[in-house]
Amino acid sequence: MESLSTDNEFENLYSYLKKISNRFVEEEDHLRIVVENEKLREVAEVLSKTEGVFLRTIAASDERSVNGFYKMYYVFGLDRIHRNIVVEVPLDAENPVIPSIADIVKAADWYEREAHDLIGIKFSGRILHRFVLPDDWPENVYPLRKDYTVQDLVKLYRPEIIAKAREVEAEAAIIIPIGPYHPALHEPEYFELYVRGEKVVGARYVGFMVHRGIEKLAESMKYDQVPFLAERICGICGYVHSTSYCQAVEKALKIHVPERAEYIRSIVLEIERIHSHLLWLGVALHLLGYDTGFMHVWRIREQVMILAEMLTGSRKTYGLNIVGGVRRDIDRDKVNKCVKVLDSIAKEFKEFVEIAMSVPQVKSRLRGTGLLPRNEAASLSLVGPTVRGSGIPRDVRRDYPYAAYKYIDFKPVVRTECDNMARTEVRVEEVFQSIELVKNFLDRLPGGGIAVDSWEPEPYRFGIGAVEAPRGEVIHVIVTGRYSPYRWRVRAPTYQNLPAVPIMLRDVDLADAPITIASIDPCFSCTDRALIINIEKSDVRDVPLVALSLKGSRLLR
Amino acid sequence: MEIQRQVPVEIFSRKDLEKALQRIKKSIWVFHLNTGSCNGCDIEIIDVLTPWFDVERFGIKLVASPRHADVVLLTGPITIKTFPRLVKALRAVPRPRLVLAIGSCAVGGNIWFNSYATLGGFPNVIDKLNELGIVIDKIVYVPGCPARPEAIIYGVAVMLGLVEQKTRYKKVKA
Amino acid sequence: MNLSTLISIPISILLYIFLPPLLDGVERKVKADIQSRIGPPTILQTWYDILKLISKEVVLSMNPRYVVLTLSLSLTMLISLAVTISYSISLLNLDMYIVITVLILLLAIHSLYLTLYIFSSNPFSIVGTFRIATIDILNEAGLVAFAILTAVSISISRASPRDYLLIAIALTALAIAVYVSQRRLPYDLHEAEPELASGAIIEFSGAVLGFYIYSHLLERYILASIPMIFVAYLMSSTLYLNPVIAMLLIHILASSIYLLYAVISALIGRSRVNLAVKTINFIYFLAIAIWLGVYILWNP
Amino acid sequence: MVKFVKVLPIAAKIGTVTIRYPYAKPIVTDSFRGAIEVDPSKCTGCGACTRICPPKALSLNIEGGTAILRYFVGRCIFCGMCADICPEKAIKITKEFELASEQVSDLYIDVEHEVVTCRKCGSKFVTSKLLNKVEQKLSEFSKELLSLCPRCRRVEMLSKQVYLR
Repeated sequence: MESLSTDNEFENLYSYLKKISNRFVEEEDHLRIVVENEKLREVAEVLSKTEGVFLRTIAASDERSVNGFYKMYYVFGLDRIHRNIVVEVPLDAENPVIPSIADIVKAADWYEREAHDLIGIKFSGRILHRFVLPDDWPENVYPLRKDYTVQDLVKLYRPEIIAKAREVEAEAAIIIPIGPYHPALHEPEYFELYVRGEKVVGARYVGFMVHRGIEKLAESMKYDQVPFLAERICGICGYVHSTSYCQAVEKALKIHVPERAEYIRSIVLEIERIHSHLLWLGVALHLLGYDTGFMHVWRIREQVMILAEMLTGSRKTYGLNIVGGVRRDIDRDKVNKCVKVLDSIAKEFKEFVEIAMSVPQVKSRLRGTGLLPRNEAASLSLVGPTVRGSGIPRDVRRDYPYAAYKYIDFKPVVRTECDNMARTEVRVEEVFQSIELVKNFLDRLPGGGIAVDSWEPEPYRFGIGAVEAPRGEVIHVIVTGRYSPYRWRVRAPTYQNLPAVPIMLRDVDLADAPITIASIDPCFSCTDRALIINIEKSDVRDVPLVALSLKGSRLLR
Repeated sequence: MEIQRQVPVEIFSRKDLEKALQRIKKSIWVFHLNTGSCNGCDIEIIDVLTPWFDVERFGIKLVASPRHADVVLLTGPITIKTFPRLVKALRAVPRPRLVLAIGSCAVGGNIWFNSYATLGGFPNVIDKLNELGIVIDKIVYVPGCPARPEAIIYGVAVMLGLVEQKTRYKKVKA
Repeated sequence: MNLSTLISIPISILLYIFLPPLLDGVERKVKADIQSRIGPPTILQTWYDILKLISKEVVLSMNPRYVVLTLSLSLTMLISLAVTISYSISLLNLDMYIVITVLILLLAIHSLYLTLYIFSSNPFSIVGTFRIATIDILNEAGLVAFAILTAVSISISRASPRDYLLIAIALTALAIAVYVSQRRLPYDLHEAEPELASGAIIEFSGAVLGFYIYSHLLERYILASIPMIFVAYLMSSTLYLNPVIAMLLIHILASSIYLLYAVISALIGRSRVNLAVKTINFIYFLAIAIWLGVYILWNP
Repeated sequence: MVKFVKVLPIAAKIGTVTIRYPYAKPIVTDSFRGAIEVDPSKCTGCGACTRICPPKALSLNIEGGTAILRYFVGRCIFCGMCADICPEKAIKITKEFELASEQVSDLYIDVEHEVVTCRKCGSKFVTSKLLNKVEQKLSEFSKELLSLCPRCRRVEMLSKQVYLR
């Protein structure tokens, strides 16, 4: 890691920040400063102008019962020096108003909408409406405020459901449900595409169907139960979420995880990446109509699932993490089996991916479609293969090393073509890279325990846990409580990447829209754990013709 | 224009239903409905279509429109926001209307059974569906988190009567 | 007309009626093999599917009169096509009138399908209809042109190697046009594109869907047998065969070309409308250019 | 140019990979966690598992004259935390996954425990097995106190202290 003094720009930034507020805490991985309400916009401006700084997440928290005010945490990442800057803004308990920074930092848009809906923070300079929650959710009831328990909330909104169902039916009786139950649906989310002829001229994301109130539920659960909740944020990359949660708690409470556990976590994370990328490639080939490719990629993938089950006890890598370590060890036998299977996967996949990429339709429909220019990718603070396909080497594994990535040399896969093909190639390449990484980790697996014996929770500590998920960076911010997390904020990669979709869809053919949307590998169950809607009303539009969902399931013909 | 039913609900008798079930045995078209699941079960559903499990060997085919479907594969705890859409999709399924509730979410609400944003599984909404005039002719519950591909196949087999269901309510004295 | 010809016509018509779903079953088996899996339990699977669909409740969002009318019309026309082709291959005689009747019936069926799709109020259906109309207009021109080109090549043929080459070129081009017309990958745009779900047929259910699928398969098989009219004639001019055996041989040939198409469609992905138009245009002009080139440059 | 045809030799080489479940064995590895099994002879009804269970698939309720440890497999997430925490090692993780059922009620398993009645207020507060266990461990503890429910016990202790003073 470079030291601070070698980097003049960042030194200036640091001294500026320390000047603006005398209340700051410096920790191993972040600098936390408390900024007054009025100075927030100025700070945001300075930060957004600095090269290589991006907005990682924003968390709003109701801390009235602790210190008498609401609080906003803005987490900015400084890729080059591997540090975070956390800007804390306390807000008045009676009238929580904060200036909006969405016009300065584009990526802040959704976070502000969400904070407004779930906690009731008001943003001066923006008029926000109900997004996350149903339209007829009672006024002035904000689920993430501490005034309500989970049980209270259940009683609040049940009775009108049937009326609502009747209403929805009445509005479109003639047409097959296009909405979230779009026939090709895989997940109950959809994009409304505005088309002129066969060209897409605008897109609108309509989400929030998978909002399950996870962050609120965690407040009623014990520390050791939350990893199981976190895993179920997403069925594809669940392990990423539980690792991220555990790391956040471990950072906050300064728990030192045994080295062996760190290695095991990294191994499972990489296995998850292999399975997720193979899954994505299969679905992408299916979207391109190449079903034989889909079948063969999934045939290869199935071996990874067996590996995952062997290592974790569940096909979906569920149930391995606890705070302070992992629950299962990897013995010699499993190591050997892993290496053997991974070798055969690498061979089979190499052989097959070349064939799949030579199919004329696959080639012609991936190349040159869904362009995402580098500067747009940078300004939207995108993450994961999406941003790496646009030439920016952002990768948490290298930038903010965690688990066993600390001990190895690592180079992210980057492509500069900015199109769907670039993003596909990044993922294909990462499969091979991950296989190498797992083998490397298995080789170096150190001895020792796999979990700390015991640890004591301490209330009101702040921690950040970030993990590079298959889709990009997952970041969990935690404020600890006495028995369970006081505030737990999850930010999934799709949340950050979705605003890029309207840009990528500009002037794309309708037929290529699904693969373009899929090229960010969206995962809505991640995104909607607390949810969003995006109304980009910038483009020209004709009649909304097609609402479209992803990962189509018309598989067998 | 309005939906025109050539076979109104009333005259769809028990006997017709059994006959139709017999025919369906050889060719089952399924429609996949996600009501807010974590994607785990959904991926396993796709997995059963792919070479290792290949449910086409039972004549099962995944279709894209609820109008073509015989069986609805339902995953997820049914979030409040998806319920109206669930009703709409189920109504579009012609009788006999069969549902395979897959995964702990759809069966018992899983970890979010008491969350403010979900209805906690399919058993909780059956009454509401009946109230809205939607009759479900047969339901099979497939627990699992996620339900592994074999478990889904087993669920289909139970639905078709190929195998006898194994689980029974048990009460043991300690 | 002798007795064996008389017998061969009804047999051929029966084959036309019962074979297509069976062939689809075989196709699904073949595809499954290419994809390393088992596939449907028997080749009768498509028959089971259709029979089940017919027994199911019909939920329609459009006026059933349109649907029933168009479906029954197209089925009637398909059967008459089957009759015409059976007659033609049993006679082992190349009659220009028959070729033209077949083509006219085919075009009529295609436009009937278009009306069927467009009656649906579903936006997916409408987009699907526009796509298939684009492909159809282009491809029907090709289909007609190459059918006539083949007929012309055969009629001017004086059994020289150049003439056989001309026939081969025209027949290959016709086979490609037939392939596109069968609405297979990469050109199955009418019900394709996951974002369009089942496209044009999204609103059909029960018996309507069953009859639609049946008529679609029947049309596919009839299309596959169009080049066989010419093959049959060529066969009859070179060797003498009993009409029943000749008819069976032709059905076997049509089935094998059908399965060849199935294998090809399992190997490639789906095109996009503008790409499809480009490729089809390119192939057709290339075929015509080659044919003309051979005709003009190679002077025996 | 026609490289994509090469998928045919690959398919020919691999053949069919399909596992003919349910007519053949499923691919379940040794580490797979399926439904749990409660050994009624070992279970004392202490309720440790019900407190750790993330989705609350295990519950301990006193209904009528008995305490019922209810396992609802339909909500179980198969994490195995209950087996880790069980002090009696009465919970075993099996490889059972064939749980499909036509009735939700078939997905419940109840373990019935006898309950001790508080000798003072008559409320039912603990299973007799657990009480026996505690008795064995804390022999010096007076039996009188043990057969009281937590509230009565507190009252009793306080009154004793008062008395002693």
